[in-house]
This record gives sequence, C-alpha cells and structure tokens, in this order.
Amino acid sequence: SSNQDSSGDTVRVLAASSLTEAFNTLASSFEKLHPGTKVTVSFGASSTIAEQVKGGAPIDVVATASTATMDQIQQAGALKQAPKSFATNTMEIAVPPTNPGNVTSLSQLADPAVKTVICAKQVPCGVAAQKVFENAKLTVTPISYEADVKAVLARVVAKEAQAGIVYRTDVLASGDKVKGIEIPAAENATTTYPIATVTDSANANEFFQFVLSDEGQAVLKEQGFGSPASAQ
Amino acid sequence: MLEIDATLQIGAHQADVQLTVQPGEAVGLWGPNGSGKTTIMRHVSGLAGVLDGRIANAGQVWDEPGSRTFVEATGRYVGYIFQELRLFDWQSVTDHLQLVASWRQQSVEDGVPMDELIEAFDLGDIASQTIGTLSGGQQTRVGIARSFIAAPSVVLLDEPFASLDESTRSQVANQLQQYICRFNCPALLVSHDRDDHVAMSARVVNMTDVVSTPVGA
Amino acid sequence: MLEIDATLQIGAHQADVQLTVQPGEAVGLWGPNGSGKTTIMRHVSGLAGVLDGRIANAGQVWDEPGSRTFVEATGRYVGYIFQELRLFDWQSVTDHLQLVASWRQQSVEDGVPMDELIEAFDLGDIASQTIGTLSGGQQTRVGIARSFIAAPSVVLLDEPFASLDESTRSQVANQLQQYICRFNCPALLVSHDRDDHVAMSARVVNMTDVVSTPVGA
Amino acid sequence: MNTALRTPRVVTVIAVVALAFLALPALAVLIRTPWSSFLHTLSSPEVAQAIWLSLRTSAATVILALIFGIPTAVLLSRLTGARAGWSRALVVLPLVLPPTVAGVALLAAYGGNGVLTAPFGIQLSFTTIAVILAQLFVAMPFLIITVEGALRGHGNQLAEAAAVLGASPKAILWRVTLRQIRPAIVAGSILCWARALGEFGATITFAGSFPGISQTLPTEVYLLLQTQPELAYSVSVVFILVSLTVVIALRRSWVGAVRDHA
Amino acid sequence: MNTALRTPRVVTVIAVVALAFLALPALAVLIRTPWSSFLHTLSSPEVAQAIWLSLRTSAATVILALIFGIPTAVLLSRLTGARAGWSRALVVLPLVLPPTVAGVALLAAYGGNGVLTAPFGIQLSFTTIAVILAQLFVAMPFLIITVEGALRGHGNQLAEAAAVLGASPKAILWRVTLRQIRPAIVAGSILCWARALGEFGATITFAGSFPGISQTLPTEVYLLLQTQPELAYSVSVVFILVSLTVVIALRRSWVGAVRDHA
Ligand SMILES: Nc1ncnc2c1ncn2[C@@H]1O[C@H](COP(=O)(O)OP(=O)(O)OP(=O)(O)O)[C@@H](O)[C@H]1O
Ligand SMILES: Nc1ncnc2c1ncn2[C@@H]1O[C@H](COP(=O)(O)OP(=O)(O)OP(=O)(O)O)[C@@H](O)[C@H]1O
Ligand SMILES: [Mg+2]
Ligand SMILES: [Mg+2]
Repeated sequence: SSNQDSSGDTVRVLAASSLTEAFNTLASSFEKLHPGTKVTVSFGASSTIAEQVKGGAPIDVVATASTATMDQIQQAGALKQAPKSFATNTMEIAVPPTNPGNVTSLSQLADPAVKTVICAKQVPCGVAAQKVFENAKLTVTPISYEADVKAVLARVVAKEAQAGIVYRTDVLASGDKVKGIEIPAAENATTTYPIATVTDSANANEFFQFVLSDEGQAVLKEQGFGSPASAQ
Repeated sequence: MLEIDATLQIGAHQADVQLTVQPGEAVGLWGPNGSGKTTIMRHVSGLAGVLDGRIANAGQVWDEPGSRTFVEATGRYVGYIFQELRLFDWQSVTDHLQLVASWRQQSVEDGVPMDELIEAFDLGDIASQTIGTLSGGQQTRVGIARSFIAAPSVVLLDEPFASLDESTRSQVANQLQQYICRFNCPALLVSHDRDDHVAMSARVVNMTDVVSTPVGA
Repeated sequence: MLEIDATLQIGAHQADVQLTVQPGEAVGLWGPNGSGKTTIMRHVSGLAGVLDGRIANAGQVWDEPGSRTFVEATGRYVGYIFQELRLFDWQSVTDHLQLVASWRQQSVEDGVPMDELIEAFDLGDIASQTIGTLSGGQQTRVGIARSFIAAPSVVLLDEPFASLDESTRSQVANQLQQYICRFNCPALLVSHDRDDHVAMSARVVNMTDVVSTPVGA
Repeated sequence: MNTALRTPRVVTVIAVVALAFLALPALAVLIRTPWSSFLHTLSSPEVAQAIWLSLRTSAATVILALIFGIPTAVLLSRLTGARAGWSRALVVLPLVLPPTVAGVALLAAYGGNGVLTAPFGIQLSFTTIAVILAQLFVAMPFLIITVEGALRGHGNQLAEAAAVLGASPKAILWRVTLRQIRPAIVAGSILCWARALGEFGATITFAGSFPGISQTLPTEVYLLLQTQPELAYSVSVVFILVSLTVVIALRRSWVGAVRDHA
Repeated sequence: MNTALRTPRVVTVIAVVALAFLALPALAVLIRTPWSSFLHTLSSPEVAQAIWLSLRTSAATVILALIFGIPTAVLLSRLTGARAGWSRALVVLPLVLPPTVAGVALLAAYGGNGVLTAPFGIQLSFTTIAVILAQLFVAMPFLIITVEGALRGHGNQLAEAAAVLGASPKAILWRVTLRQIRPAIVAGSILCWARALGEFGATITFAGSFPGISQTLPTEVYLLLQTQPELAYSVSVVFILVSLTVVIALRRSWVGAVRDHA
C-alpha cells in the first residue's frame, strides 16, 4: 500500500455513516484535548470505506460497522495493526408511532399480514436481522430487503411498512417518529464496530486510543451503542 | 377566382396588395428583388396571415381578420413550388411523391396520376434516387411534380424554371399551362425572364401596380 | 490557364472530362440537367477528387492521383457561387462578408474592398439584415459578393443569375465580367439561358464535347 | 481529401485523451477481477435474474420515455418566454435531485401515503412498476433535453412545405420534424437507457429491493460490494459486456439513421 | 395560424401528463418540508459550504467536459464502421456502470494504488480534484452523445462552402459545424451539469466526504438522511431552488442561442 503518513497535525478518519453523530462528537472532543490537531472525518457505507482504503486513500484511521468489511481491509494488507472492537449495537423492532400492524412481539413478524422490511443479507443489519429470526426460530418473509438500515427506518417512518428490524441506536436517534419494541436478549443479535489505524502517525494512534478510552466510550454510550465488552 | 385585397407585412413595411386572378388564368408578377413576390405567395398559401382585408378563392374566404376567418395551409390545397424547393432530401423521388399522395388522399383521384407525372417531368431514370443527391434541375422537376398529385385550388410558381435546361424549360412551361387549364385554377408566376411569362401566356402585372403604401402610413 | 483532363465520377458513371480555360476567359457550360456541370465545378473547387488524370491551374497541379497531388479546397482560392448558395443563414450580411475576409486574410488586399462589393451588389440597405430573412435575389447577391473578397484564382458560377431581377441581372453580369478581367482568372459559367452567356461574352461549350465515356468502359 | 470534413489534429488528440480517461477505469476493474469470480457470476441464478430484470425495466423505461418524452420535447421547443423557462426548469428538476432524495420524492408523491396515490389507495412501491417509474423519473429528462436541443437546431422550412402539401400537424411532426432529428432521438434514447440501467438510489428508495421484483443489477452490485467485492466487480463487467452488446447491436439502426439522413 | 408549427392536441396532452409526473414528486417534498427547518438549513455554514463546493466543482466539470467532450463528439461523428462502434461503446461505458462501481473503477485507475497514478506517486483521491474527476467521468458522456447526435443530424453543405472560402479545418469546426448545433451544445451542457450536480455514488467512493474538500451537496444530503432526514429534505429543496435559479439564469443564453439560429 502506498499510504503516506499524513501531515503532522491532521488526523484523517474514515467512518461508517451510522457513526456520523458519534464521530463528529469524538472529533471535536479530541481536538479540544489536542489543540492544534485537526480531525476530519469522511463518512460512507462500510463497503465504500473498504474500497477506499484498498484503493490507497490517504487515511489515518478507519472505523467500520461490521467486522466483515474490516476483515477485507486487513486481508488487503492495509492495516498497521489488528483492528479492535470499540462499540456494539443490538437490534430492535421499529414500528410507526400509531403501530398500524399492532406489533407487540417478534413472533408476529412471521405473520405475512404484517408488512415487514429488513436489510439485505449482504449488509450487517441484514445479517443481524436473519440471526434474530434464527434465534427465535421464525420464518419471516419481508416485503423488501433494503440496502441499509436507514432505508428500513425510512420505510417505517413513511408507514410504507408496519415493522422493521433496525439498530437500537436508530430508534433512539429518530425520537418520536418511530416506536421501538425491544427484542429479548436471548433472541437478539449483536453487531460489532471495529476500528484500526492505517498509518503510523502518532496522532492517528492517539485518536485510535481516544475512541477506546473511557471518555470516548462515554460518547458512544450516549448515542446508544453498547460497550465492546458486551460482545460475545 | 383568387382575390387578394389585404394589408400584408412585407419585410419591415406594411403594404396594401390588390390582385385578382381568374380561374385558368396565369398572372405573372414582375418586380425587383425584395419587392414582396414571395411574401404574397406565402400569404396565399396560408403560411402567413394578412394584417387586414381579405384573401378569397373560388368564393371561399381564406383569410379575413375582420371575420376571424383563417383557413390553414393544409386546407387550402394550393400547389406551391417554392423558390428554394424544400424537398425532403432523405427520401427517394417515388417515396416523396407517395408520401404527398397519402397526405392528399381524398383528392388524389382528381390530381395527375403518378405515372403521368413521372412521364411528364422525365423522372423515370431518377425515380429511386435519393432526392439529396439529385442535380439542381432534377430537384426542380420533383418540386413541380409533387404539386399536382392532388388537384390544386391555386398554383403558385416561384421561379419554377430556375435550374431547368432549355428544352426541359419549354416542355415544363407547356405542361404547367396544360395543368392550369385542366384544373381551371388561378396561377401566380414569378420569373425574372420575360420569355417565361410569354411561354406561359401569363398576364404580366407590375409589383408597383399590385402593391401600394397603406393610406395614412 | 485552367486545365482539366481527368476521369471523374459523375453520378453512377465514370466520365472523361477535357476542358481548358484561358485566364480572363469565361467558358459557358451548356448541357441538360444532370449532365455533370455541377460535378465538374466540385472537382475544380477541391470538394471532390478526380479518379485519374489531372486538374491544374496557372501551372500549379491541383489534383493528380498519379503523383499523389491534391491541393485542398481551402488552398485553391476558387471563387465558387454555389447553385444552392450555401450562405450562413444566422449571420448578418456584413458579419458574413467579414468572416470570409478573415479566412482569406493574406489575400484580402488583392480582392475587392468590402465597400466596393456592397456598392456593386446593392447590399447597402440589407447590410445588417440576417441572411436567413433575405429574399431569394438578395441572397444570390450576397453569395456572389463574398466570392470576390479575396482575389480568386478561378471563378465558378453555377447559375448565378437564377433569382436576379432583370436590371440587376445585367448589372451583375457586367460586374462579373469586369472582375474576371481584373483578376485575369479563368471562369466557368453554368446557365440555361443563352442570353446570360452572351451577356458574359462566354465561349459556350457543349457538355457533349467536354465529357466522353472512358475508353474501355 | 475533403477539407470540410478534415478533423483538426488538436481535436483528435484531445478526443483520444478523453476516450482514454473514460475507458481506463473500466479496464482497471477488468484487470483486477479474477477470472474465477467470472465463472461464479455467470453461473449465479440471482445475478441472471437481476440482469434480466434490469434489461426488462430499462427497455420499458425507454419505450415510455419515447412515448411521453418526445411530445414534451416538442412542446418545450415551441414555447417561448417565461412559460418556456418554467417548463424547462420542471424537466431539469429530477436531474439535479440527488438520487436518494429523488426516491424520497417519489415516495411522497406516488408511495403508499403519496399525495397522488393515497386518496385512491394505490400501492405502487415494492413493485416492478415502481422500478420503472423511478427509472423514468430520473432518465426521461435526458431524452427530453436532447430532443429539444435538436428540435431548436432546425428551421421549419420543410414543415411549412409539408403543411402546404396537405400534411396534418401530426403528419408534419412524424414525417418531417422528428425525421429530421432522428440521430438526436437515437442519442437521447441511449442516454435515457443508460441512465435507467445504472439507476440505483431512487430505485432502491422507492421500489425497495426484492429479488425478481425490484432488485435490479445496480442494487445487486451494491449489495455484493458489501460482502464479496470481487464478485461485485465481475458482475459489473458482465453488466458492461451485456450493455455494450446492446449498444453495438443498436449501432446498425443508429448508423442506418445517419445514412438515410446524409 | 401556421399549421406547420401547430402542436397536435394529443402531443400537448401527453406533454402535460409527463411534466406533471416529473414535477409532482419535487412538489410533494416541498409541501412536506416544515418551514422552520428551512431557516435552520439556510443558516447552516456546513450546508452553505457544500452548496458552494457543488456549484464550483460542477462548473469546473462542465468547462472540462466542453473542452474534452466536444472534440470527442466531433471525432465520433466522423468515424464509420467498426471504429465508430467501439469508440462509441467506450463513451457509453461510464453511463452504464453503477455509480459505486464507477467510484471503485476510478480508484483502480487514478487512486493511490491506481494503474495510472501509482507509478508516479500521484494521489488524487480524497481531493477536490477527485470530485471533479468523478463528476467528469459520469457526466461527460452525456455531453458527448448529445453533441454527436446533433452533428450527425446536419449535412456538410455549409462546411464545404466554408472550405472553398478559405476556412481552415479549425475555423470550419468553430464557425460552421459547432455554430449549427449550438442549441444541442447548450442542451448537452445542461445535462452534463445536472448529472454532475447530482452525482453521489462515484464521488463519495473516489473522493470521500470531507467537508469543504469533497463533501458535495448530494453527499451532505446522504449523510443528513442518516441522522436528520427532515433536514435532508429541506437541504434538497434549497438545492433544487439553487439549481433552478441557475437554469433560469442560463435561459437567456439558451434562448439567445435559439434566436440567433432562427
Ligand atoms: N423574416 C423577415 N424579416 C425581415 N425581413 C424580411 C423577412 N422576410 C422577408 N423580408 C424582407 O421582405 C422583403 C420582401 O421579400 P420577398 O422574399 O417577398 O421578395 P421577393 O419579391 O420574392 O424577392 P426575390 O425576387 O429576390 O425573390 C425583402 O426585402 C426581404 O428582405
Ligand atoms: N451523391 C450522388 N449520388 C448519386 N448520384 C449523384 C450524386 N450526386 C450527383 N449525382 C448524379 O450525377 C449527375 C450529375 O449531377 P450534376 O449535379 O453534376 O448535374 P448538373 O449538370 O449540374 O445538372 P443541373 O443542370 O440540373 O444542375 C446527376 O444525374 C445526379 O443525379
Ligand atoms: Mg422571392
Ligand atoms: Mg447543377
């Protein structure tokens, strides 16, 4: 890989778009702690991020929403050290505030009369949704497999769907536009967010450490993410 | 009878035009370049509308702003040979004639049969050639022929002999005279060659006698 | 001296063409429609290439496949008045003349001064009008005028009088004769009116004498 | 031989640079795609299904775009003044909408709770019709603008002649006006078709993605990129080859259109 | 009055339906966007920055597309036979690539490890130049195809006349050939510009989404959709309004081009 060390006072971060709010907050906190250092974050789908790093983008730190995409990056030999998990997320059922499908539990989603949307099996939220159904021993036929979790959420907000499987953080972030229905822990699935450095720059490493630090973890918790320790 | 008694826009000016042509009669318009000969033909054919007054033919009013009458070009059945021909370059001669025939379907029976036209204007050899590749004189003959596929109510000839060779010229003049007689329709002829007017037995009128400055202009 | 001794493609056929025109001389081409008059002019102007033989002017070979010589149209300085004029409809008359002058920059000095052209072809009144809105005869005059902005090496006149009114016609014929004399260049004239050839004092040749079927064809 | 048609050297040089710029990225992908993944792609029924859906929907889009877009272009080309400005702005609108927003906009108008559809209880989203509508929304403007530009580039001398010869307004339009701009209609159709074929954001937002119903090839590729990027590349390459086959097959009619015209 | 220019009733009806279909979704978004969020949008420096970046990069793209695309169109319009087929296929290629794959392809060719850039140690990705290249890659073909279609629709009578009058090949091209198709060049530029302005997939992949550097408006909208969908809509509406202003401001030159031509 031809990734050069970026200039001393800037940390360039690539992060999954579901981390937008969390990483914007993390960036400004880090800048306050390290005056003179600037953190710029470019967001995108995890798969886009993987392509960018493999394509030789001039980047210091990378954080994705799935271990699968991070593995791709690692296999391409782009990482300076093994990635570390820094956050987790669990799934919830999102329904419109009026709950037109009268959904109260996961098992109802197996009823074809309940219009359900989930993510496609290729994206992390789809993998998680499938795992939830497996854990609950349910066969669910959704009306659409969306490309990302925000699309699932948008369907529910627009009342196009009566239920959707989304991340807990999404339900939290959308306020009163959707209602969350919890999935019992025994049936729930967890996704893990890994982070890694791409360059040897000191700043990159410091930002990496900062995300894993107590202060960084507090920011993530505020956004609804679980701590990495909770991953199986 | 074609009657023009109207105010037209000729270039930047308005002008009163008065002209009457009997059925079967050919009137030759004689006047310098830019005197409005083509402009008069555009008004008769329905491609332009008069400002005031009226144009009528065979008792039917074609254009009279006063009574809000305007018969569109399509409905006037005028046989107009344009100064710049305006053929469809991409078609073959027969395709073009057939297309025009399809547009005048209901009156094609009264027109000149296709075979007769091809014979009369010597189009046999070039019938399947693309119009865009024809020589100047060949194109002129196509332009004339297509105007008689249906029976014309009026014939407008804007320099129809321009590119025709000597023998074709007299032959076409003859043919045109015959058609005007056959369809018993009024004809207007523009040519800058006195011989052409003679060949067509046209009553020549001077543009200065036809066109006058409107009162109060 | 313009010398043509070549095999040309005329329509679907190949033909041998032999013709010599002296400097200052006008030769009138006389022949029926489709006999190849325009085709000969296209070859002289450099818009088409001969199949065999050669075309030369003033001792310079313009087209000779045998020696792989071909001077392109731009380099021949031919004054060509097209049968279909080919003006740039969107320009005003002066803009058009000025544009052509800019293309022939190096030889404009030897040409006719712009003012003289506008005077000679009576373009004063329409100098700022858009060419597309000019009458047929007005356009013809622009087409002629632009060919003399630079000194022509050969003048090609393909029915230059077609739409000109009677008085303009003789005036233009006079003017053209003067220019041919002034630039001492060979000229070819196509017209289907014998009077035009007389007016231009042209030596008329029959196309049948100029064009022959190639040996072995 | 003919100066009028000689291409200036600088034009050729610039054109070759531009062509290389456009071709290189696709070649780079091609080079980096392992052949094994090709075989995998070609044998995948899912991929075949997505390609087939894409070809069908984009063909439908082009046909609808021709039916609705050409009249629109004709109307636009004849409007003048403020009405022309506003109508053209309406047509350009879908072009500048980011694709996802276009999808959201389509939902707002024609979705389950759409302004137009909700009162009639019509449910279009999640259907193949929704895919076609999404493609039509983003791709038809390309046809309209191309055709309008060409229409404005021709005078109406021949249209006038046709009117005098007895042609109805419809016949004039069909046999003269549109005939004159045939190459531009072909060009506009190609742009429209290509845009429809590559459409992703609006389709997935409005029509969702269900295999065989709304999972078009770009959606399939996007999803494959998540887990098997190599496979995504090879699917793209297959897609490119299919598209090129169509373009080259269409070339005859295109060249035909030109020859007729010359 | 003039039959030749009369628009058949059925054409008008179809055109109005098509215009409504294209306009309604945007209107629906407009209706559903709360006014309060507008004020928020307009006062956000981030949004202003993204709009400004989008306008600058798309303008640069159109200029580059004109410089490189017109010669390419001229060359294509003069090629015949197999070479014409292949060159045109090269141009259509970027059109049918799904946007994300286009971004990956650009990375493969011009990225840090790119086929063309790596040997020279050039790093283009994640810069504003990368944004322009991505837009150029997806948008230039629209200009090329539109202009080529128009070029094929005109004969070369006037070009021949110009050659005889002493015009160089360059002058013929500039003063005659391109002058005749001016409306099509305007149309092609609008298509190219609109496509560039709405470009998202290739841009975010090749250039990333750094505020002020590569975060264009569609990227901004995408990211806002993740966090504040309402804001995303109002940003889109602002975006639409900015685009319309540009289109209507350009109308003069467009109409001018037409008037000159008539
Ligand atoms: N669209 C227009 N705008 C301005 N002037 C015009 C327009 N159309 C025609 N004219 C002018 O109107 C006048 C009459 O033109 P018209 O074509 O009727 O002349 P004409 O008698 O047919 O001449 P010619 O013998 O040269 O064919 C001319 O001076 C011409 O320049
Ligand atoms: N591109 C072409 N394809 C086929 N035939 C052609 C082509 N161009 C010209 N011809 C034919 O070549 C012949 C000579 O044409 P040319 O234009 O030289 O005739 P001309 O002597 O100028 O006739 P006119 O007096 O009618 O102008 C004609 O029969 C014409 O149909
Ligand atoms: Mg006239
Ligand atoms: Mg001729």
